[in-house]
Amino acid sequence: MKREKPQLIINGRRLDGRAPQDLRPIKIEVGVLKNADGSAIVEIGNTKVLAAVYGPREVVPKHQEQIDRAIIRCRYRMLSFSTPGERKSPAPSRREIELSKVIREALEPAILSYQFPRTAIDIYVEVINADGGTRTAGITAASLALADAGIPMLDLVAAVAVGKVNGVIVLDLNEVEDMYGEADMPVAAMPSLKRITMLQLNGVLTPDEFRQALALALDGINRIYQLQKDALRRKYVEASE
Amino acid sequence: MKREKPQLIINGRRLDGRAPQDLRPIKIEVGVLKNADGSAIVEIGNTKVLAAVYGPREVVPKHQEQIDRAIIRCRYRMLSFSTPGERKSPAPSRREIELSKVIREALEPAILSYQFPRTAIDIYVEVINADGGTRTAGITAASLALADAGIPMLDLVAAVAVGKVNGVIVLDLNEVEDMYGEADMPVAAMPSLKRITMLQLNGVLTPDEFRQALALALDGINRIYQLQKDALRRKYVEASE
Amino acid sequence: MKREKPQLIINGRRLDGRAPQDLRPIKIEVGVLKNADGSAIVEIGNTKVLAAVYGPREVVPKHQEQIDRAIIRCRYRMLSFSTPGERKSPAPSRREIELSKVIREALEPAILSYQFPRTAIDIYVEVINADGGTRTAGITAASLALADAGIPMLDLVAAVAVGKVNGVIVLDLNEVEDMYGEADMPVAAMPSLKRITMLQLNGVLTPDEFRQALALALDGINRIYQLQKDALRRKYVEASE
Amino acid sequence: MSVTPETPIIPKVKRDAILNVLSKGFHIDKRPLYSYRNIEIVKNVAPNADSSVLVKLGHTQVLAGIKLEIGQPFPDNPDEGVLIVNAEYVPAASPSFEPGPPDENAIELARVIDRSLREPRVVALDKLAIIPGKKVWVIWLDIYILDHDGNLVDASMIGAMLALAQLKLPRIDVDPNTGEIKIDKSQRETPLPLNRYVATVTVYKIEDILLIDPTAEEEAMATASITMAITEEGNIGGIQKRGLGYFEEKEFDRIVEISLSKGKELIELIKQYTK
Amino acid sequence: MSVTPETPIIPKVKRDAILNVLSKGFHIDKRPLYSYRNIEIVKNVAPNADSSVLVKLGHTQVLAGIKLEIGQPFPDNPDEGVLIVNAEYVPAASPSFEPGPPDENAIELARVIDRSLREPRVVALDKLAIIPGKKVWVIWLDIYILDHDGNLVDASMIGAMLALAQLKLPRIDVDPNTGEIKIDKSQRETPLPLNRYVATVTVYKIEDILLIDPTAEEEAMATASITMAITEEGNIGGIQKRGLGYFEEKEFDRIVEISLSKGKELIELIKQYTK
Amino acid sequence: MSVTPETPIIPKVKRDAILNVLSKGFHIDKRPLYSYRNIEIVKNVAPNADSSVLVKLGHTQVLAGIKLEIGQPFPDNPDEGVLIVNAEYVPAASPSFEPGPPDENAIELARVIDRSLREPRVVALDKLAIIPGKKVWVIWLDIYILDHDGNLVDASMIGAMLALAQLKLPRIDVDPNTGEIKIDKSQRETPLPLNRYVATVTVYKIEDILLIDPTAEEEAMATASITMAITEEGNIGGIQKRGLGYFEEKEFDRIVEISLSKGKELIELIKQYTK
Repeated sequence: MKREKPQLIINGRRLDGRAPQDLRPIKIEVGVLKNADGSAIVEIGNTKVLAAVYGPREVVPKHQEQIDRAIIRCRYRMLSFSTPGERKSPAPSRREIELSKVIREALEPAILSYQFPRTAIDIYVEVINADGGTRTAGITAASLALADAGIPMLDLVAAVAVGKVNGVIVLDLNEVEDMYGEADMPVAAMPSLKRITMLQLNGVLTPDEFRQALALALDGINRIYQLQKDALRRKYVEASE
Repeated sequence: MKREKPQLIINGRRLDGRAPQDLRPIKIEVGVLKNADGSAIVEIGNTKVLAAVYGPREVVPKHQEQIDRAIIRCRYRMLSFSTPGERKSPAPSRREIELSKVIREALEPAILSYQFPRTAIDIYVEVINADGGTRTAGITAASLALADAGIPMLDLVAAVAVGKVNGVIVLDLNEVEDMYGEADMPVAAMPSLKRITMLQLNGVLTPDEFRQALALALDGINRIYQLQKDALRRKYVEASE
Repeated sequence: MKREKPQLIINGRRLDGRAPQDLRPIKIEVGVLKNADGSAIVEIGNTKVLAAVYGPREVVPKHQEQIDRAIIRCRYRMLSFSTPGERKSPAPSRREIELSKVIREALEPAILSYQFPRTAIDIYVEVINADGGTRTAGITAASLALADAGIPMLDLVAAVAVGKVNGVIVLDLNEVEDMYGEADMPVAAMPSLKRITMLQLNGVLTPDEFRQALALALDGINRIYQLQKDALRRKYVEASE
Repeated sequence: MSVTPETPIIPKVKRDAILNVLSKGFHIDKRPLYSYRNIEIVKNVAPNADSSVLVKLGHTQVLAGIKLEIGQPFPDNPDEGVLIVNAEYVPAASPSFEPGPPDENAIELARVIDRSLREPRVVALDKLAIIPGKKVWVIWLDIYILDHDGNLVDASMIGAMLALAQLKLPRIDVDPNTGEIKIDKSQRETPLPLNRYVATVTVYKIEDILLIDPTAEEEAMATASITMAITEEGNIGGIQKRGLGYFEEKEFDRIVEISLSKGKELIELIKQYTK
Repeated sequence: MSVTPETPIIPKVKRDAILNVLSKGFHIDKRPLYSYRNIEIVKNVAPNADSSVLVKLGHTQVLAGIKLEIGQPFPDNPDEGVLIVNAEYVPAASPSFEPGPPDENAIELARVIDRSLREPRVVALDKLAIIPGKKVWVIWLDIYILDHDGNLVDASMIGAMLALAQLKLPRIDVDPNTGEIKIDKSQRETPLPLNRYVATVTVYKIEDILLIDPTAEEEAMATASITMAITEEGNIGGIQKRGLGYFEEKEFDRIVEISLSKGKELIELIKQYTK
Repeated sequence: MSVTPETPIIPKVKRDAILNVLSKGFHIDKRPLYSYRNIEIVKNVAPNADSSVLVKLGHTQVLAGIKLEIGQPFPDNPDEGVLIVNAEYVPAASPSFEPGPPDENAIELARVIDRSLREPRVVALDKLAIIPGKKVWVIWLDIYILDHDGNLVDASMIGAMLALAQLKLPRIDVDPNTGEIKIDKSQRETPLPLNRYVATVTVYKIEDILLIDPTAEEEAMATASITMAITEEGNIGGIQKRGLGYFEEKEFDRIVEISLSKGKELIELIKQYTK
């Protein structure tokens, strides 16, 4: 977090006009690619993330295979022009390597991997435009792409970040709030099972603020969950028309 | 192509004294290495290229194997001191990666790959000195190395570049003509079958110029083809003496 | 070797007070890691090297396997903060790649590799602090780690460098003597069999100086050999107490 | 090493069916052999890019985006801006694409697009010097193949051309004292100076049949292809033959004819979308 | 690609035995579930480092070392020093670690340590500028896992914290004419300026049991873990959930409680060793 | 990781036959054990190099070439030029060589050549400063093994030595105002200043037999080798033992004797070719 903190909340409103507990506008589309077994695009504010899933399929290289379960492979990646500022180098950054793991581990608890021994389920998360919340949008999109691919899951996984900005706990940080805020806490959960599958905190919170932030995140996750289900229903209805 | 175009043709003659339709002096030697199954050196003007072939041999790594044919593997590479100017970094450049593919695809149509299932034929093209036309000299040399290795082919492949220099269509560009000319068009063909296996154009030609250039290239290819056959005959005769 | 040679021997004594034929103080500990099959730390002066051994174990990747013997795999590496001056990049340097080979070849003649076909014996040499003689300390430590792992050997391998400093042949060069001396000659041997398994020379010696240096090295190696045996005995006694 | 790719296995029944349709002059989706699929353009898909466009050519999807930076010119062209083209086959785009740095196919694609822009001088690089010899505009053009249903080069070239044509240069201020240059991306006025439009037309060969814009299924049956970059003026600004097969000398008249006519068509289309 | 790791196979008998002990409130080595193993600290193990420390947490061994250099600040923080954290799982440390560049586990470890230092502003980076905007202290903190017997994050954080707390800045002389800066490492006076101490506490979950500081054997049975960085002041300065499993919402009160109390304990310990 | 190489399989009949010949004091090609094969030198094979030479030692072929650049000196030797030696085993040279960056064998070869040149100060690097402390000659010496029929080190060293001895420095002009240095490669006058000539002699051990210059077939039977760099003055300027085997203490008198005598021979030969 940087030192110079611009005023990000004025008269109880954030710079983009939202109240602290508001999500940004969300647009979800499922089944956007022809070749992938499953795919989805999630837009939340100016953040736009594409997720694609292949599998269960044969494991290459073979030595990665596990005899009792499907392996999950996941890559999170930012396209070179997706970020503000200079062109991002296409070489995987340490951040991208970490987030690929974090996203995989956010999804693993939901996937019924033991139904598909000796196979791989590949998840590709491509960030098309980054304006805060790309990992959480990526998880939300990837879980839909898994559903679109027909992979059995205990529940969808939905995700959103909460944070602390000018001393206020707020939902769904955008890039400016993430950069100049005091804390950023991305959370993922299987909403109907109340299981938290991802939790990170960058920044400092008191124990009380942490509890408050976690509650707000779960509330936001429930709202996103409804949109996920709508999007799947929409695709199903369209397909069966 | 650069903007400052020096006068490259004066009184119908090129800077090295050639007429537009002239090839540079060519020297071909077949069977120049002990270990390789086949090898050849082609010198054309100051360009000097060594090609070596191993195979058909076992495929390592095994997963590259194809059950119904031999795979062709090809690497085109410039030695670090082969170019004018600074030392060339030994890391494969994007140009070298592209040309490895282009040379492979120039040779593939000639090789009877289906006679050797589950094997590999490896072609190494090493540019010792680069003065224009290294890819075409590489194809000419590689096709001889394949013949020297006893790999059955429909025909030899011979190659040469044509181009446009000071508005004139010329055969067999050297480095200066390539650098300052208006267009450079390398062509490879199986001469006796009139099949074109490689064609690239860097630069701009009118449709008429293109047809004229292609005809001149095929004429040059036929002349090189004769020299290839002479070189093979020479080696065969020497060997049987 | 650098040109400015400071006075390194004054009144027959080296800068650290040693006579030419003196070793630095040596501390050896065997069995310092829980997970490794064998391990040892060797300190000689301010040089400190950790060696760990795993094996004989299954060979991954499988294609490295040899049907009639164990393969030895060895990596010599300097930790990023182990050297004087700037932080060492963690990418393997050409020096580290060479020394990994040199250390492996110093140990190979002692290991009864043919008793364990189709397996691998892995040796990791980690330089914790570098003050001259890291490769020789690494060999001394690795041979103890092999013994600690129960790998059968013809003999232990012990190693030390000799050199020429201000015209004098000296034993066990430290960093300053290595840097400013006229020659540095690391030697490894199986002491009881009088077999020399490693020999390098950086610098210039007359044939006579070479013979003198080699003799001094073998003398030092014998002294280190006694310390190796003591350390093993100590561990064995402690373990059986 | 460049390695012979695995040949996709096409069942004989299907192969014969496709050949049958093609021999009647139609694609398997009923288009005539020399007509492109429906082209859909979505502009500004990545607002953080200086220019971006999504091209859908049938089910093929290509995302082209540009980042502008200020950098140094190449020493041999000190007074010109710099254009750098990269391409990547995103693993989402096909079950056969793998994650990792661009392979030879992606590198070849990028280099063919690069030459098709560079040789006919599409971008007026000579107008992109800021401080001649020292500071120039650097255009990073990145092409991502998102969904592969055939004919990637032509789709990529449409994306590249549109991304360039849409690009507006941001305002820059050169501090006269320090010489430092600041970009103000909130202000964009000047369109990128272009000399001409170019399109590529790739002619594929399946058995003896020449055709354009195949689907992935058709493309898998092609033995070779030839890409021609066609300029507004009707010239050929670049050629690349690809594939394990060959072309016969006599086929070139037809190839040039098709390329010139379809190239003109594509350029018209690109110009319409540019407005 | 991040790939599901191989699950270590634990025989059912052993598994049951461990669960039985854990369910009674004890680790397999008889400690209570919420107590750390014995911690041993060896200072200055690598004299060529500017600071170094070996941490033994039970049989887990971690070596942390620092190299100081003078370098350029990051453009967005021109007046601050630079802290760079790297971690490596040395192949000596476990039969399952392989030589090579840091994998995702090592990268995640380094980034968790980095954030646990950076977000609570442990190091007063604002006091590490030498020539503001141009020359600052660069702290390279490297963490090597030498022996893996569980709970690597907490052990690494103790090592990182101690290596920083022990570090004394060498004297520097700035040549007023050339502006060149010379470091005189023989003279060390000023301790590195720190704002506060921080420790991480990692809570692991085995079936429904929460515990800290597992051995490698226990850790292999955990489905998930959550690391909290705890500051001197009792705040949470970073969180990272890891593993294939999940936590339930209701478990968090307990996790926070454990982390705060054990974090305080560890900070006391670190402070003692710093004296 | 350095890994035990695969041992080439030599049929027992052949092995016995070779041993039989060797034990009589001859190579399989009928030379005495301590004589080199025929050496053929082709100069200036790569005119774009600043110096190049092809060395044929029997069927072994090594191509050595030099590129000169102007660059910065090493900080610890500000007044000296820079010599950088690289080596590559071209995959054309042997069925067992693979394409890719230099492996440990190529790196060791390059480093042995480098030390054999550097330690006896073959090149007078102190005469290669252009602007002391700032600009010096950088000599890139690249060695390519084109055909491997044994004894690569000695062949490479002959190539390295000849490439250096043939090299003429191009004229340079230092612009007094800008300080820019221009190389005029069309004008070459000054030979590279050398202090002395050096050759390496590699003694191989097959069973108990010592020999030099083996063919690849013989070399595959050697358990160890020792390379000694011999200077004009008869000193030893570098040593490297290689291979899975060992030497006995008592063998060294003989090894030194052979190396001194054959080294002298090779230096004579190199000098002849230099004229």
